Amino acid sequence: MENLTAVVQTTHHFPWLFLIPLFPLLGSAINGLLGKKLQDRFGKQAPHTIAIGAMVAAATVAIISFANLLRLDASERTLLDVVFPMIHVGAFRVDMAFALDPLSGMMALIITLIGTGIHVYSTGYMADEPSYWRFFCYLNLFVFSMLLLVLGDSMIIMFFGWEGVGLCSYLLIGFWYKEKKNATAGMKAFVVNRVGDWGFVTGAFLLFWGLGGGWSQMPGQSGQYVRDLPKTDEQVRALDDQVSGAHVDVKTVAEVEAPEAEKGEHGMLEAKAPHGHAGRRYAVPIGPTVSFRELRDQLAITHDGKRPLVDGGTLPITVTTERPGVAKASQQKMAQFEGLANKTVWGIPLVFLICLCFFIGATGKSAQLPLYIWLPDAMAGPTPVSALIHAATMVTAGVYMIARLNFLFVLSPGAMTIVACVGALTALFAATIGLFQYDIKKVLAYSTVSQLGFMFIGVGVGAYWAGVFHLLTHALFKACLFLGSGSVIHGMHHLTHHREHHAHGHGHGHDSHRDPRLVADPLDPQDMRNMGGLATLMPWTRKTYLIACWAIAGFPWAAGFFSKDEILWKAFSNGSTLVPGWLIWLVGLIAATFTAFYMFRSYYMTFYGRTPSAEHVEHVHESPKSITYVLWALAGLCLIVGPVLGFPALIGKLWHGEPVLETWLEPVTQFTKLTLVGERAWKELPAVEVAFMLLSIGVATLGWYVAKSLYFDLAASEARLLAWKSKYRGIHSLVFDKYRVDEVYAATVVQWFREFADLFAWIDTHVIDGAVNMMGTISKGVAWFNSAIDKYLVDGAVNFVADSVIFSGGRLRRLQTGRINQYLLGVTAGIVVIVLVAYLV
Amino acid sequence: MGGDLTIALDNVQSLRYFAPELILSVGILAILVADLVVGKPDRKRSFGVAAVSLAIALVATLATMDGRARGLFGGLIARDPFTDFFKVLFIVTSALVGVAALRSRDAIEYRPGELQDKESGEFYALLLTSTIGMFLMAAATDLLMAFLSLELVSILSYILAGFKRRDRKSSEASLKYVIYGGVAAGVMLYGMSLLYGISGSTNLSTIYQAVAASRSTLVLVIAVVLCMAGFGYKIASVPFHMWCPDVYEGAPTPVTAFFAVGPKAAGFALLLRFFNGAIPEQIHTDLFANSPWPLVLGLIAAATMTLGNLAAIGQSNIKRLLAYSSIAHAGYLLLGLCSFSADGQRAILLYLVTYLFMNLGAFLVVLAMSDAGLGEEIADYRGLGMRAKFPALVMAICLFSLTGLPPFAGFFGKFYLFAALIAKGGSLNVALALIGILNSAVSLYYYARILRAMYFDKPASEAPIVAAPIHAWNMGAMAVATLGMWIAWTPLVGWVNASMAQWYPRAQTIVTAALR
Amino acid sequence: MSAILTIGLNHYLLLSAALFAIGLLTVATRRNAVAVLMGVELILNAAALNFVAFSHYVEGTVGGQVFAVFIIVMAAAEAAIALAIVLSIFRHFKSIDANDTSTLRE
Amino acid sequence: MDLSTLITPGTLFFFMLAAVTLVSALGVALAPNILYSAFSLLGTLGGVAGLYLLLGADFVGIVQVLVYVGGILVLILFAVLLTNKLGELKLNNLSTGLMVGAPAAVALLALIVKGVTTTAWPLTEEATAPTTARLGDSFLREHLLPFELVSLVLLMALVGAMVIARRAAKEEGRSVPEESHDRLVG
Repeated sequence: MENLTAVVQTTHHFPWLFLIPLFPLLGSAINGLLGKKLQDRFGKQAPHTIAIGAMVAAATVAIISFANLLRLDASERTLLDVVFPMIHVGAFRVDMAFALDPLSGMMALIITLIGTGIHVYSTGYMADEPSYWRFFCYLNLFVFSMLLLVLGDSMIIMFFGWEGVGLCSYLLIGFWYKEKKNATAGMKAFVVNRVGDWGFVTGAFLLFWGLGGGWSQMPGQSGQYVRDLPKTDEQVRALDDQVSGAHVDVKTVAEVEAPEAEKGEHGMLEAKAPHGHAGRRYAVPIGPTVSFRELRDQLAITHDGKRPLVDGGTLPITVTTERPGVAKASQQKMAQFEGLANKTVWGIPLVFLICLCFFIGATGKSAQLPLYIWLPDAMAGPTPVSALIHAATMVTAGVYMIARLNFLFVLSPGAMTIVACVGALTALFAATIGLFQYDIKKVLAYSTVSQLGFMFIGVGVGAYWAGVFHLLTHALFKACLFLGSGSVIHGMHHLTHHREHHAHGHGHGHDSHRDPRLVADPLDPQDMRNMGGLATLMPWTRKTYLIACWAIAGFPWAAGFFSKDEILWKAFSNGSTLVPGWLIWLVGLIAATFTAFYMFRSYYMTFYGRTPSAEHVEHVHESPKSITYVLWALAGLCLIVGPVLGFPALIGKLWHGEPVLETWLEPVTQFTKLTLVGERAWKELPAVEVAFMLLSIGVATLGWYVAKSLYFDLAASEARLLAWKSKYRGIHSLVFDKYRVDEVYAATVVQWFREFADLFAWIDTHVIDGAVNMMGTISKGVAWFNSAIDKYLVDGAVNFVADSVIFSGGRLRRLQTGRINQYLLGVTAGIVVIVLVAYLV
Repeated sequence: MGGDLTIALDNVQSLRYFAPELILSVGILAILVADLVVGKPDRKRSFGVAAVSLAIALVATLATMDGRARGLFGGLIARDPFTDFFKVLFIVTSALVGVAALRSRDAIEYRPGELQDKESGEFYALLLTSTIGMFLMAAATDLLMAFLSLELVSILSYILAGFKRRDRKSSEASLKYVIYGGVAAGVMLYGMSLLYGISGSTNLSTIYQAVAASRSTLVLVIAVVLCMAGFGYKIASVPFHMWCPDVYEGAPTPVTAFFAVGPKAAGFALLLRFFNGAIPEQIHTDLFANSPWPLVLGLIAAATMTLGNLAAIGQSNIKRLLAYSSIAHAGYLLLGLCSFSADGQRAILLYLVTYLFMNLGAFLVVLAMSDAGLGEEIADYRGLGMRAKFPALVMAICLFSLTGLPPFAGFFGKFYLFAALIAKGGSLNVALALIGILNSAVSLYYYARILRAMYFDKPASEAPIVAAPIHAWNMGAMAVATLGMWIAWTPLVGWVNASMAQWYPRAQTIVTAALR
Repeated sequence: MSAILTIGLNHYLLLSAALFAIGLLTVATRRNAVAVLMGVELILNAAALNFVAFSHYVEGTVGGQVFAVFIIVMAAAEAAIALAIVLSIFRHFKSIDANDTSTLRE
Repeated sequence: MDLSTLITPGTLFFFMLAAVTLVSALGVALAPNILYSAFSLLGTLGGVAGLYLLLGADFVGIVQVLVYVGGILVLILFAVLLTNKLGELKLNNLSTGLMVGAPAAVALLALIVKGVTTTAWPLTEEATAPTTARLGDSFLREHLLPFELVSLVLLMALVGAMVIARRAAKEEGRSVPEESHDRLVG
């Protein structure tokens, strides 16, 4: 292990970062406010010119910023842009600040570049859409939110983006809201994501609290934090008073003689300088924070290069200040500094809880078990949306977040294990569902869930760079696949449209009760059974789709191989997770086999399988250039990116050492090296790694071979397929129905939820009411007795004023429950209950 | 930290600090007399007088505000930063409701050529009197004043709820309110009488000592719980919430908007005073460490927000839905109290400000739409996103904010509430915070129903709906405030801290000495 | 025996407690709105009696009596409003039975 | 101690008044006829007024009689008579949920009784002097603010009661045929 005390990094001010998210925001605003008018006046060029213009501008700034980043020394690669201070209340400080470091820089490039491509693609795909402007408005807004998420310097800004992408995906999935199904799918995505958000917020809260944070300007009973250093005598006195007070708990007040220090902002701790800057001293803010940088730096410092916080000793902090009173008091307090990892909540380590909460957030956004259910339904949206949301951006937010918080996750092996295991299980689970789907977009959706599982394996076992690498390659090949499928659907749409027309002309609509397990709906442009033999009709689409299939299946000449293989290798060789690495590796390997199978199945079913019918030939054509160009661009990248960025270290060492991307991300992830347990020595043997690589290629080939033999010529194998299906009907239909998870959810969670709500309504109306009614029967008798008395005694006396009109018995027929009595009964009973609780406690 | 509350001012000395109330009283008389003397009742004139007196009262409040605490009228009420905070809040609320009522057909009978403006004078006079009542609720440091001001607000609320007297729903709301309110007030009085017996005084600070010091004597528990019935009824917390949906649905919409914000905030002010005592120097929140109140308040808060949110799910009437939502929000707000920490109590004040704007905004949309002839069922809001873009947008913003999504104001408010609990620590507080966060996640479900109706459902008719300009301005202001509050968040927190400084004075010393 | 017969604070408190409970019983069970209001008066009387009793036995001055007077006055104001509302309700529903006058519900 | 020395006139008065108060209160709660309830309330209010006198609160007792009995009770009777067709009074004073309400009320009573009897109240010297003058003094000195506030309350209550109870001329005109229609239907 090299000397890693130099985790602290300098930042460079770069005041133009805010432009990256600003451009899409402006584009969205213009299209949202004026889009309809512009479109009516200038035609459809107007909205998309604005939107694409905004994207190109954002991408340009992103590239320039990235270039600036490249010029810097590796340990200083962080560009920071504090736009304005947003909330400064005590320890709780949120700035509208953006940071571009190697990780977020990479993400920003993916988002802006692939986003631009998808915008271009949409001009072709959405050409027939009347509210074209609205689509581009949402699309830009989505990109804005995503950039906010990625570039945000603190958890709060990230959460803004986090919620923003949720909202935008809701808008985009429900874009064709006139169909109820789509609106519901959008809703589902939104609500499921909220569950994840709950995790995110709780995690952030716990983290802030764990660092000793209070939430307002003054030191309350619960921990305090003085940011500014006292300057005048009066201030020092005030501070001294406060430090000697009973409830006061000053964490750190220190002064560092460093001109570069962010003076006046924080209590400071001394840190050794990064490489190449020997002798310079840097100030590291200590205390509660929501900023990723500050958090990372102080975690690194406080652990002092050792496996952190397990022993929970006191901190070797030197306080230098000219004011002896302050120094003494704060040194005393600092000695009591409790590390984050020492805290427990209900006996559970706090760090574990925090990581778990963040991971719950990640499962919601990144569609992992058990919150993946929204993603396949989200296919209801337009295909560019699927590409943008599922490929490049939103679903990877969870992976990005965990990669961003790598310094936190490595502190908790338990949390890492959970991340890796959930990832592995999701990868396998979704892959099996993908085996039998007929809807081409559903196949891709489940494959996305599965691939996200791989990424979580990567970040879960501590191979952050590999997880992020897979995120990158996946963004490319999955965007290519989605856009390719969109191209196919676009073509098929003309056919089904024709059929629909035809069917209506002959007066028989399609049968909506058809079992999708057995027969394809001839009007469904996404059903692969309606395709077949499109290779000759859509040659460009086919070729790009094939390249993307190579990439995802893991053939060594395309992107996916490099990232997936690295993940599996790291999973196998890692020593951090609590379950043995080979188990995770095995699950991943099986999932990879299935991946190769179902991807090539979709490829052969779509483009081969049978000779195209005359109907197909007549109606299905290659997509316009705006679509195919984008496809080619992505396919090209699929071939280039893998070898360039991620050539395995083993072979790569021959000419340039570590994989480029790993080196690039080193500044972000280096802290993890302090804590991760190293790989065991025998696994370093090149032969082992090569063996694993060959194994990966082997399973990919196996998947491809089986798919080809079954689906390349459907006429030959159809009988066999049908025989299998009927033989294993139970399993097949179970898997086909996605293990009926949706039904289970509906029957359990949703149902409980509903029943719980019903229960309250029911108590409100029935319990008290029922008791009342029961008594009503009894009191009827009493009432009869009373009325008898009244009839003979009272009536005679008062009848002389009787006005027989006002109170007609007919009115009484409208009897409803006497609610107000129930309310007051509730008050009485409530008081009794509260008194009892309060007294008996 | 100087408060000269111990040196209570006598009646004459107090008048100077009582100016806002006096100005409003003059305004009330002016409105009523003008109706008799100047000529036929006129809505604009009444509003004008009301607006002017509110404005002068605001100026008077700000002018006599010096960050010190004083006891007025021999210590019956206090004039301190805490009161001033609420005074500003109430003036803003009343002014906004007053503007909303200016064009509302719902509050004041408005039939062209027939009964136009007949009751406008009374309406605005009642509104101003309610404002005085709320002022006094926030200022009361004596049981007698607490009771009288609470009754004043209640009695006026009964009248306001039944203001649409030709509408049977409104009358029914009024009846339910008066019965429920009467019982609640009676129960509270009984509790107050026991407190008086325990401490031999009606002064809140003396009583606070008794409440805080004795752990859980049965009679004290009973007394406090009975008092909480009165406060709980004002803030609509379980189990004293049942009047709320009925009254909110039946009352005229501007009045509902007023109820949902003004008296609720006043109730919290009273509750805070009650549990903080009245005299600054004698505060020791540790007194509550072993008492049952954190748990009791916590359970009430949890029950309130859970019931509010779950019951809201099944509602079809939008006012009723918002009523349940306001019950749920009372639960969130109570969370701030039950930790008995400085952070929590400040969070209540912060949240009240955000709640003022987002909730009023939602009600204003309902008001503007029902003025324009739209119904109050969620079904009526189908396709509103196309028919009335701006109101729908405001509604969406307010609903997102009520849910607690960033960057809307509600997010920050909730953030502080939950954060205060977590910062305080302890399994009860952490559990409550988790329940709160979960609840706010659930709440999206029913808010989203309105959103879905507005943006994703087919409208019954395509005809555009135009909101009256004054409503549009009003709504716009609410939306801007909700959307942009984070810009002014830091000064807002500073203001809140200053308002709470008499109980938690350290904020001031740190702000003035260490930070600036 | 002597404890029972020597009239003291507790006698008044128990009496007022009983009055309070009967008042609550009335409001919680009477369907007629006017009858419910009568129950409210019972509760208020219980509270006022407590105040006067404490004023006599505990405080020793007139503080509680002042409170009681204010309670009576506020009760009058509230009763005026409440009965006006009852009349208004009666005009709408031709009934003041709580069961008839509940259109506002789930 | 001799029983006869214990039974002072004060004791007798207390128990008589207490009995009147409680029995009448039960009448309010349980009487089958709303008029019975209203007249029972008279008994309760009178009994409480007597207790005030026993406690030396002469002014409060008189206010109780004047305002409560003379004002509120009369209002209540008005309301009863205005809203009832007297012939159907039997229908109009039903109780609901007695079997739930009674236990709840009794439970609360038990709690209060337990609380009250187990508390050591900070007793002082009993003052029995006439209090009217002192009360008047207090209204104009330390309780001036509430005193003035109550005037505001009464004013607004008056205004409010008018708003709610008055019928506009036109409405009155309309409501007559409505009622006669009801008459025909009913």
